[in-house]
Amino acid sequence: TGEPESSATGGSGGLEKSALTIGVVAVPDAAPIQIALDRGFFKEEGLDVKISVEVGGAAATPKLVAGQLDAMLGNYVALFLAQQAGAGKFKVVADSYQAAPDNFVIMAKGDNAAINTAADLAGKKIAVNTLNAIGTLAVTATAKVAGVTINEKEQYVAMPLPEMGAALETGTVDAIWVAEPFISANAKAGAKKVADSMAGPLENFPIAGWVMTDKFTSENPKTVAAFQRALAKAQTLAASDRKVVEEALPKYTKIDAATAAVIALGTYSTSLSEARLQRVADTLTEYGMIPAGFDVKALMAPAAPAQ
Amino acid sequence: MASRQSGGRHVRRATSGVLRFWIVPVTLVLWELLTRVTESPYFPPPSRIATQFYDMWLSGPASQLLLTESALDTFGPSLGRLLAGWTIAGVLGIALGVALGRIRGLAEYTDPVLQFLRALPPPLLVPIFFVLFKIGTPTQLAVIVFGVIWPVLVNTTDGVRAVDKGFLETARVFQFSRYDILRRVILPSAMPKIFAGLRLSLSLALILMVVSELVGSNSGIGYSLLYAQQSYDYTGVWAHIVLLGVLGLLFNALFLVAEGRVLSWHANARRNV
Amino acid sequence: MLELVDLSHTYGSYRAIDRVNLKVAQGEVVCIVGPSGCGKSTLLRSIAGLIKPTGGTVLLDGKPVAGSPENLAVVFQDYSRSLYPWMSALANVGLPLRRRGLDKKRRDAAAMAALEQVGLAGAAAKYPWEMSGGMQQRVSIARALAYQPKLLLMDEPFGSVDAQTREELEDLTLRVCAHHGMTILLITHDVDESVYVGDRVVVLSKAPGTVVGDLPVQLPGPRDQIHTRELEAFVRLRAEVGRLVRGMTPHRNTHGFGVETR
Amino acid sequence: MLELVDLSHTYGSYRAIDRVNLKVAQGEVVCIVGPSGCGKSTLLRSIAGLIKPTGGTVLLDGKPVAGSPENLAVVFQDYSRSLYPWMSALANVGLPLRRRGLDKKRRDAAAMAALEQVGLAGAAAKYPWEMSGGMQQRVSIARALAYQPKLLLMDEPFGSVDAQTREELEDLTLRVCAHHGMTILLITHDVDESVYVGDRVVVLSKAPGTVVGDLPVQLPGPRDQIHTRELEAFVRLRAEVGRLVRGMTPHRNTHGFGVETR
Amino acid sequence: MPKVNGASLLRGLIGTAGLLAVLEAAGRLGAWDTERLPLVSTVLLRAGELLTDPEFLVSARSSLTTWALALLVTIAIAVPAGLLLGMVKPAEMAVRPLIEFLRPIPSVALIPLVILLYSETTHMRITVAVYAALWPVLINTIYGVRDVDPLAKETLRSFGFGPGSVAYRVVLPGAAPFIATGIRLAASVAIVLVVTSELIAGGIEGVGVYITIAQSGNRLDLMIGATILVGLFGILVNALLVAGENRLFRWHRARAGAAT
Ligand SMILES: Nc1ncnc2c1ncn2[C@@H]1O[C@H](COP(=O)(O)OP(=O)(O)OP(=O)(O)O)[C@@H](O)[C@H]1O
Ligand SMILES: Nc1ncnc2c1ncn2[C@@H]1O[C@H](COP(=O)(O)OP(=O)(O)OP(=O)(O)O)[C@@H](O)[C@H]1O
Ligand SMILES: [Mg+2]
Ligand SMILES: [Mg+2]
Repeated sequence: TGEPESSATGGSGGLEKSALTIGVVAVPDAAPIQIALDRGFFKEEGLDVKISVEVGGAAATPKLVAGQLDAMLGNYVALFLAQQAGAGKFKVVADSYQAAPDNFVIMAKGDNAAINTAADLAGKKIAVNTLNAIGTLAVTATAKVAGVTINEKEQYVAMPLPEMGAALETGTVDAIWVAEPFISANAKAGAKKVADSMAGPLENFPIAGWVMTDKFTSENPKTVAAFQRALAKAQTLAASDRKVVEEALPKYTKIDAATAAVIALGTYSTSLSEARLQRVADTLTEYGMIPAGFDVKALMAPAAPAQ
Repeated sequence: MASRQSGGRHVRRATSGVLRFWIVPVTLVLWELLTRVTESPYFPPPSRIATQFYDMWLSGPASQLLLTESALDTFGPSLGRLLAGWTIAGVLGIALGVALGRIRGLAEYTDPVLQFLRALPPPLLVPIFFVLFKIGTPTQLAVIVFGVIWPVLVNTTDGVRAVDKGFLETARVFQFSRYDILRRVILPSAMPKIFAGLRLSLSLALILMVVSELVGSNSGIGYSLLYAQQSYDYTGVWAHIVLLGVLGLLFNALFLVAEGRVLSWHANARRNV
Repeated sequence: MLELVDLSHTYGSYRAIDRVNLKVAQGEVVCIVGPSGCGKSTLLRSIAGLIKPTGGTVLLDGKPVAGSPENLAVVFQDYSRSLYPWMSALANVGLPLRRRGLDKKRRDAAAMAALEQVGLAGAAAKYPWEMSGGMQQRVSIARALAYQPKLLLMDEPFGSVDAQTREELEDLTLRVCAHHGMTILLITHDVDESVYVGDRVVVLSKAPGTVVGDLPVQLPGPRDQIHTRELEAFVRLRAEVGRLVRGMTPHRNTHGFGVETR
Repeated sequence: MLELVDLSHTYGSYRAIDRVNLKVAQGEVVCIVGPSGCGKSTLLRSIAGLIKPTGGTVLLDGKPVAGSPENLAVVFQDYSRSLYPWMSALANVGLPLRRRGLDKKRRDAAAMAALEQVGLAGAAAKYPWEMSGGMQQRVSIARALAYQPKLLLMDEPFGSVDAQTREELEDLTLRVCAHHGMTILLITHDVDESVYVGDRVVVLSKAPGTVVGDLPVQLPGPRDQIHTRELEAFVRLRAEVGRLVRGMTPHRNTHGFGVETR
Repeated sequence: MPKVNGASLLRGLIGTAGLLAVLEAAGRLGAWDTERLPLVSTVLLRAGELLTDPEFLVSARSSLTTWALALLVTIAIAVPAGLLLGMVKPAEMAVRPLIEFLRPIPSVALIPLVILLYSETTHMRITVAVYAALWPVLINTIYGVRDVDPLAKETLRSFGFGPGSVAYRVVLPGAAPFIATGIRLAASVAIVLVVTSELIAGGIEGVGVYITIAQSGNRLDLMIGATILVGLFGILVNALLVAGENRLFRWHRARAGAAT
């Protein structure tokens, strides 16, 4: 959105485009953008940034391609699959978030004696928020470590996070894969943790990064650089001070301050590394989600020149 | 003489068939050309969609009418729920619509609630249905019924209210029983409008079938569509779109046959001779 | 059997009939004549319980009626809107007979007989929209006669048929009515007809309609289209009714309507 | 001006009119009479181009017509259905005048004048459903007259009004017609009326209708409701037309209809 | 269309209040888990609060604008098309396969594809809403056109009016009650689809976006509160449309038998 503005407003000299619409999913991963907005990092770079709330990576990708979004916070699994499917040519302009323990948890009904560990997931119905994304990958990997092979088409059921509790309660599904604040909410309602899906093979797994189209990055190098610089400051702040994140969360989500103070947060990254992206590609290949030989380099945008 | 006549009729029927469906090949050719020129991965050419369609669903054995296992597994439950949902919505919608149209007090007491419900997006109701109806199929049926009942209800209510005064006065004067008034005066007279509603809701039922399978389901056409969508399999998505369109065509054709029978008086009475 | 006491009706602020008083005895045939728009149909609809008169009462066998009286049949002026287009002529005529508790076969037989009587045996399977105006009107008459009501209200029932058919229908109505002891209220524009058919002719004034004449018709013997109409009493009565109606026609002095021609 | 050559029409397999031949000269008033259901309305609708006759041709000024002829007005038998319920009487009458390229003011004035002529000046603002049957019929007549067509087709136009209004409308029609040189085809059930109004009376047989009589009406001087009807020529013609129509009525021998009464 | 007056309004309120009371009681008596589905009173309270929440109001205004535009576009397309298809039988026969093919395609399947056609989110939303709202108006218009009394059309034709005039002066008003029913259906379908497209495709503003955000915090009360306001808007729109119909179609009501 927004008509391209040729002249820059800030002092950074000739941005190709200064008004940006950034798509984010309302989860903790996106905190840096709110921080950057609040602290005026974008303004300093002459950028006028608007947040567009997205439901998920698969839905936001076409918007990026069509130009309704200039950048988005994309989860890597969805992004790699989209790139692989030829749904567009994308660039990761910055890394954002990686998993920490207990970020994403597999839960079951508290009084369900049949499911206690990941090994009990054989043949069970498991709710995830999106098919073919980080959720299915995490659950499949966790189960595999426990010696169980998940039949993706039979066992995974897609549903929005808030509805999973009721589905668990009524027996529509046997297990759910949830993040905060739903972990706390379900625990309160009597669900028990079965496994941390971000342990073992997925420990510290890269979750999300800031994505633009190849076309946009090549046509607007200065804008991209300005965006990267502003974001980098925010990422650093988020990585170093949990309080900053806790303050930002209630502003773009409905996670209240009290919840924000206690939930398990992942790690905010401060730099983009090809090795980390390669790890995502390797894992996806291992689970048959993309063929071997996926070109990670094609996804890498040049890092921002220091100002 | 007789045979020549019937031969002529065959020819005429064949030409009218051609005239009727000319738009199909024309659209297909245009579509193919357009997609081949633009070459967008999101808009594959229809020939490719057809191939995938065939591979997924139509390459089965002749004993299964060429349907593949996956087609049988996917279509069966979905279409079952669709027809069940549509039937329930049709019966409920007509019954409620007649009651609302004829019983003034009832309409006044319930109108706001109904108008309220009508404006609620079904996707937002799914969580509520989840809590109220528990598990799978009942929830899905509830979603379908809730989504498709409105055209029938609104059209029936309006149709029943609009019965010509002359017709009703005749019924009153001759003291028809309530049943006869309903069965032989009100319903036939409102039938054109009721059928408009039923026809609208039939294709809506296909849509709601898909919507109901997007959440909390791991089978059916809706799930299969979601899976294709979330795997960035755009040709697959299009195959589903085509499938829904073809099913819609099919249902509509059957529906029009039924309507032709019930409403033949109407078509003839309204024809300019 | 039927009594109207000070019957009035006002549409919005327009007064259509004004304190009409009328008594009709069991078995009587009363014809109502009056200028166009004087409230005849309004009167009939009030009796049939189709509109709630804004003043006065309708008594039937001494009891005030609310809603449509039992055992009533009506032939509407707008016959085309009172036949159901989704039913054949036979079904239209047979429908009210369901109230009589007849099974389908007997209903069809009775309906067929009635259609035959109005000369439509060949059109029983036709739908209303396949019939000419006069045929539709006759179906409507057949429906009323087949029902054998105690009270029959007819609003210009013979307006759309040729003279001969009209005479035959008049006779048919009188015959059926006498046979079953029906009471008839018949609205007509034809002064001749009113005198020929009626035991009494009631003349309404221009709108708002009130009763300005109530003439008993005393003609000797069974009526007959040719001889009755030649009777001196008939001619005299006809002239009298004609004078009364003419005196009441509104147009003459108000709009200069038709002035040139006379 | 108007010529029908072997005009036939068949509904499905039902033959309604059968090779009707008729010539009507410019300015002539031709009345058509015939038994109910004999195909009079069908004939009229064929001429108006509303149904495509299955056989024969309609020639207007020597040219075959397809569709509705120019400069035509029709008063339909089912007048209540031909008025638009969403328009007042004035608007209904004024609507066709748009074809005449008049602006709103002139249209309203012309419509109002026509309504006045039929005695409905006071009802101009009423909607059709607020009017009595006779009033609706008069609106329909006013609409046709206001349009001042060259050819006017009328299907039992005076059936729903009282005798006096009927006479006035007859005279009005003749007057307006003579003034504008209209040609009129008028269907009626009233033999008296056909002789009084027509320059010629055409008698149709029972269905399928064919022409069985075509009688020129030669009456002296301007017509007048009282004197004309007393003329010996009038009485003789009336009797002749009556005989022709009666001879053609189908019911007598086929269904035993009305046998008892005579 | 019952006439709207004080008494009928009151009855509507009584009916609504009664239902709400029953639901509240059911919730309190434990008919469902109030953790998962809040009490009616809680939700109503939230809905009330939302009306003063500037964040929600901005979203509501955006959705409203989108809805109004979508409804206008729908009417502008569907009514003329319906008139044409209803009056010209060969045209209807020719495009029927296309229409029947397109009608059952769900917007959820189309949204990702429609997104690609627009660089403006609002345009995408309008397209999605129009796509779904079109059909009720179109189908009802076609049926309405067929229901017009042929004699009414013949009358005008006999006066020498062409097909255009007949369409405009007789068919349109004659079919108007049917069309109005279609528009009333379309109005709520458009509400549903504007919100759905916001829910599915996200965006900067919109009630659906607000609900997505509420979802992120597991705030069922806010989600349902916003949903309730959507429904209330539906009541309002319907009431306005019915009032409009009552004014416009007095003739239609007069000819129709009143409800008993
Ligand atoms: N639409 C139709 N379909 C089939 N048959 C029809 C149709 N319209 C008329 N008919 C038949 O054609 C015949 C002639 O009808 P038409 O309306 O022309 O008669 P008419 O002379 O005008 O009679 P009336 O004086 O009663 O109005 C009738 O027997 C009627 O049943
Ligand atoms: N629904 C209505 N609303 C308003 N006015 C009406 C309504 N129905 C009838 N009227 C008026 O009441 C008066 C009497 O109408 P009514 O139909 O009773 O006349 P009528 O005597 O039957 O006339 P006709 O012989 O022409 O049928 C007329 O002036 C008419 O305009
Ligand atoms: Mg009357
Ligand atoms: Mg006729």
